[in-house]
Amino acid sequence: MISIRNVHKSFNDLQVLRGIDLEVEKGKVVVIIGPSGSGKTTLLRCLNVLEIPTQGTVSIDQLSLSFEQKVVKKQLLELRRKTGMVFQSYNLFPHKTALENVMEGPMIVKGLPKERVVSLAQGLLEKVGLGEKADQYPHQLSGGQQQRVGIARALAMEPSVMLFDEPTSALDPELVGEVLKVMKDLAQEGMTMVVVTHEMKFAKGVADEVVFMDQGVIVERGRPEDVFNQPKQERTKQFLSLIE
Amino acid sequence: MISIRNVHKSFNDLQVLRGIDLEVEKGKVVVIIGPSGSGKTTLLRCLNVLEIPTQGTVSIDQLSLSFEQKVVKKQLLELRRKTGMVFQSYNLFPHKTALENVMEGPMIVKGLPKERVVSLAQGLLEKVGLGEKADQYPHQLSGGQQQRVGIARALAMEPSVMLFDEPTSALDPELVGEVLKVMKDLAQEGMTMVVVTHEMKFAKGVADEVVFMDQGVIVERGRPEDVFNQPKQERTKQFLSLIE
Amino acid sequence: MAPMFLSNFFENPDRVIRLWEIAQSSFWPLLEGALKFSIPLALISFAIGLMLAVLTAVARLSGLWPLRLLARFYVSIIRGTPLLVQLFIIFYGLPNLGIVIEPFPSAVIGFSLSVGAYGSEIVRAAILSIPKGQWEAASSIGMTYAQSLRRIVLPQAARVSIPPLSNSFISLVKDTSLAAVILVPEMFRRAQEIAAFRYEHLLIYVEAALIYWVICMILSFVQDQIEAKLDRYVAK
Amino acid sequence: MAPMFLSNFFENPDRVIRLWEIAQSSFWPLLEGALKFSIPLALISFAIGLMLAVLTAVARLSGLWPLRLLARFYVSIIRGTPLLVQLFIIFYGLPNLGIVIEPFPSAVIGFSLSVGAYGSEIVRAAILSIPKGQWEAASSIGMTYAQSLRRIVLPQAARVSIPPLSNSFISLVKDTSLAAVILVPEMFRRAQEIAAFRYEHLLIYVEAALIYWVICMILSFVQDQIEAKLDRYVAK
Amino acid sequence: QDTPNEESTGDTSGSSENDVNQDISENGEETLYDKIQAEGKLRIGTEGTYAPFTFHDDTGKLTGFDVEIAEAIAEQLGLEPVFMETQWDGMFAGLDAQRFDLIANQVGIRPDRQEKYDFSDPYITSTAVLVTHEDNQAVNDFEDIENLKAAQTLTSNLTDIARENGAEIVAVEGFNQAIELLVSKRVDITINDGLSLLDFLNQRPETPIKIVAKHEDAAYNGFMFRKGNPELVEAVNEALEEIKANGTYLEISEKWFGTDVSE
Ligand SMILES: Nc1ncnc2c1ncn2[C@@H]1O[C@H](COP(=O)(O)OP(=O)(O)OP(=O)(O)O)[C@@H](O)[C@H]1O
Ligand SMILES: Nc1ncnc2c1ncn2[C@@H]1O[C@H](COP(=O)(O)OP(=O)(O)OP(=O)(O)O)[C@@H](O)[C@H]1O
Ligand SMILES: [Mg+2]
Ligand SMILES: [Mg+2]
Repeated sequence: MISIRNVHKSFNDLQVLRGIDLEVEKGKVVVIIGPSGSGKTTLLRCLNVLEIPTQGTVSIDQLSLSFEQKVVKKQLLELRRKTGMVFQSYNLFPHKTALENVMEGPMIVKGLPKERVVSLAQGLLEKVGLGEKADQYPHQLSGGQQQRVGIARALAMEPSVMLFDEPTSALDPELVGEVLKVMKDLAQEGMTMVVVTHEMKFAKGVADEVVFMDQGVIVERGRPEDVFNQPKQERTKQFLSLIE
Repeated sequence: MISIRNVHKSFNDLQVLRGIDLEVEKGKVVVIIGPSGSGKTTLLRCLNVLEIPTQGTVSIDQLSLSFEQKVVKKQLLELRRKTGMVFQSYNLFPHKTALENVMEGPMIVKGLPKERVVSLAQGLLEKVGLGEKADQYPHQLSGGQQQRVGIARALAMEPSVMLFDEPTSALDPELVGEVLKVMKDLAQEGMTMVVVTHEMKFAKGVADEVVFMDQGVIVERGRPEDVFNQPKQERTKQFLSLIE
Repeated sequence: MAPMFLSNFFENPDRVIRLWEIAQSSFWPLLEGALKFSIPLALISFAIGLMLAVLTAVARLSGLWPLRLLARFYVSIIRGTPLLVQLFIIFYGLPNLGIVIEPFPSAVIGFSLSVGAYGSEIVRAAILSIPKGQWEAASSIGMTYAQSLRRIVLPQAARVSIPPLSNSFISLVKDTSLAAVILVPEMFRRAQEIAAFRYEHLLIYVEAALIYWVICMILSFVQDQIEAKLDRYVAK
Repeated sequence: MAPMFLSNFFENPDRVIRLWEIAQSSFWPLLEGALKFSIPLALISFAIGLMLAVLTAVARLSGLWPLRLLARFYVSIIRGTPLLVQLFIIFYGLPNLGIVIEPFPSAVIGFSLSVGAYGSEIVRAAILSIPKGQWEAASSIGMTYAQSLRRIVLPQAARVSIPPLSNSFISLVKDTSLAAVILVPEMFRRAQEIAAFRYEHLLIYVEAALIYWVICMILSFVQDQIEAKLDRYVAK
Repeated sequence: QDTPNEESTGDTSGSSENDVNQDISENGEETLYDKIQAEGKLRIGTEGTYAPFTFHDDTGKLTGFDVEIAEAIAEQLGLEPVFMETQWDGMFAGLDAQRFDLIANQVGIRPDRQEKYDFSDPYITSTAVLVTHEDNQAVNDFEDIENLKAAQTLTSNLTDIARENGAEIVAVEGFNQAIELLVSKRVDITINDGLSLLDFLNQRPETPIKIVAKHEDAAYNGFMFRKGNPELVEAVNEALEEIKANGTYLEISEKWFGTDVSE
């Protein structure tokens, strides 16, 4: 369903991704872990082509883009619209209410009529447990609430895959749970998800596959119980000991 | 050694601290936990009088300040100089190198001669494992390194007590360890410390006492094994279940 | 040589009375100059200039280097040379090329170009001050560059740029006095006319300055209102 | 009527040659006016004005309301009234009170007050833009308010305020042309003098504008250098 | 208050794509004067801030000696006078840029100006007076001003007189500035137009200045034109003759100065 082949990404001289291959089947949850600077965020950003890979192929559903030659802008947009992204720092639009944040995509990008979008957005806010907060501005919400609005905003575009980049690491510890719960529910509903996170409990409980990245390559991958309990690679062991 | 009696603090109408009593003996480590907004940061800031309590008494060593009446600025400064503060967001001075950050206090506040301060600062940087990084600017250091410079900067003033406000919660997970190690070493050397943190392992391993705060009061306190394993209060139980 | 009051009041009460009369009789003509010319000129030029400013700022940030270069050149020329000379060129220079523009439109052109250049730097800085995450969030829900700019970035940049822009506007109100040189009878020109007849330059200039001051205070007040309104979505 | 070249060169080569001669012969006097008066005036006023600006900004942020009010009033008056009128009052008004100041010092006073007022808003904004954490970190190592300000906040605020301050400086260079009205023989005054004898106002004003432009470009270049230097402690 | 500034509808560009500075083409088809006649409007540049020659009165109306003479001439020519007001430098630039057809602003007829511009016959003779501060006892005549500071506008016969007598020139932009400098004792003297000084002292009798001497040489002021329009100059000269002959001139002269200022 999602397939990345031999993706490379450099910034000037810095090679950040050095040949990544990854398949994610429909309805599966993949968790990516790895030290800071290993390229996790960059990989997610290549998946939704916020960053254009220097080399390689990215396919989602039927649409496949090869980055060996220059790509057409329109195709980029098309690929991007198949993904929904949730950011570490929420990145809500501060000048719009929770409801308007969720409405923005369907209304402006898809051009759906306003009434339909309002009920769609209201529904999504209820789904993430924030039906009451529709008219609040982001600064009036707690971090966990903001992040849940962020999830609703991404869902509003009905993406084929949801990408999460450390969605809970900016949150106060007692707020982490409410966001993870929404993500768990999504996974149970069959959403395809790629999640960068250091929440081990989530990874162990929800992930179908765990991928450990370091220095721009995938060092180890497998079922969560295997990777966490019997890591094969030295680097994986070392990393797991640091974060436990 | 340190003693807080009946400390209240309000911001306009908002009562943030509602009668806090706390004693910390010389060489002991107290860990404060509690949900976001419970007043942990405010308590620390009252201890080093960055925030002036609306009511109550704060004593460190022989110096005791009562906030029933207006206090003299000079006494505030004196009390403050007995404490060293380490911030969640490091707050290094970005226009000064690591060494200069550490030198600033002894040189400007204490007025010590430059040569002596250089060697003092260099020694402290070595103590936190950053002897090599003396001439780097903060933006050239990782988060963990910045936080260690922050600790060295506070130590340079030779405080009677060190205050830590979530010193690792802005750090990438694999960098948390290096900061906790420096703090553990300090505790072993007999430094008096008050630490707000959610790092359970640190609390369990290092703390002499754990204090659980909620809504501006101390709900429960005791030895770490007691508070974590057999909390007496319902609120404590609930909070511990959220962050585990 | 006006504020003789201080030293001369007791020696020369007649003169003080005369000055007071002059100040009174010149008040309405000055105010009329302000209301009919200075303020409309400032308002119109600012509105046009602001559009120019946004266009120029976007051009400066665009990926096309000829556009960037053009915008840069425009800003450099306008900011690098005195407004008075620019007005001179538009009004007295362009006719040499067969382009003859009336005084008021000439002034509008000159002031708009000026606001456009100075304003573009303000708008550009404001756009750059919006966190990259906002662009990314907009892109991530599928918005194009233009959509992100219009719906997400510019509205936030507007809030940031109000204080410096209102500075520019206040400067503009005072700069309209330069329009006298190209035959626009704005307030300062009126002051000169009255002063020439009454021979009380300082008195009348001070009076004009006070009127400018009141206008600027009103503008500052309006600015505060707008800021407060836009602050509704920002934490206190 | 200068840029006749375009339409008239073939019809009227004599006139073009005459214009060229005038342009040449006026270049040195203009440059002299710039080097001996405009630029020194701008530099001295800016230096003094900057000190005033910092003092005023600190006063605006101080806990003492009379100080705040005074600073506010000063800024409001200076920003609310035209610089020309201010110069007029200093030079032609103060003698009524027995205070007679020479042209150049009068100009320095006028421009410094102006830089001080506009600059104070810039410096104030820059100080406010420094994160509260910096103040707290400084306090936490025992620094007093004054020490925190001098050692920690102002150095960082300096970096933030360079772009807007250099804008002010560039404006100041052009505004020195107003000193003509109080007899300072700066560049624009020279241009007027030459034009008055040669009757080629547009030509000579354009020439003066080009010199201003070159000066401003040099200043912008210097600004870039300073910014780059101060950026050494900021992430790229 | 209705200074007819905005009425300058004369778009001269229509007939002159190429020959910008010359109002007659080589073939001598249509002269500036023809054009003026066709439009019926005479566009006159003036400062509007130089009493009593060209200034705004209590009601805000543009008036003064030069203004009324120009009006009388326009009437004589069957044209509607359109006054356009600007500063001294703008006046010259405006004439060059064909925004006006002539300037009526007490412009002295001087050889250096005649190199670039044409003048009408003089319509006023002005006399120079030497003015000092009341307290000044040292200056009694033109020979006393050597090495003294004289406030003078940049180009005028008055400045020449000051210079010839060895004064140090402090250049000012106008009459009023010269008086201000004199009163604040920043300069020692000014040599200025006798008529405007009389008007000033009439308005501000308490001003601490005094006239100490009159210059015997008279200076002539005329209307100023772009070069190359002999027909217009000729027509204005004829009209000037005419209003002198029919008494209009004398009437205006006496209204403003109580005497005939043509000689
Ligand atoms: N736009 C960019 N320009 C230059 N270098 C970049 C850019 N984005 C990322 N990098 C570099 O690429 C490397 C990988 O960054 P990336 O953000 O993908 O790491 P990460 O695994 O997400 O780390 P973290 O856990 O800290 O978020 C880092 O060295 C980073 O400095
Ligand atoms: N300067 C201030 N002005 C007004 N209210 C404040 C101020 N500082 C703190 N508060 C309020 O006081 C309450 C307690 O804040 P405090 O920062 O002490 O909580 P905390 O326990 O440190 O929380 P966290 O875990 O999020 O850091 C919060 O409701 C906060 O909004
Ligand atoms: Mg990342
Ligand atoms: Mg806190």
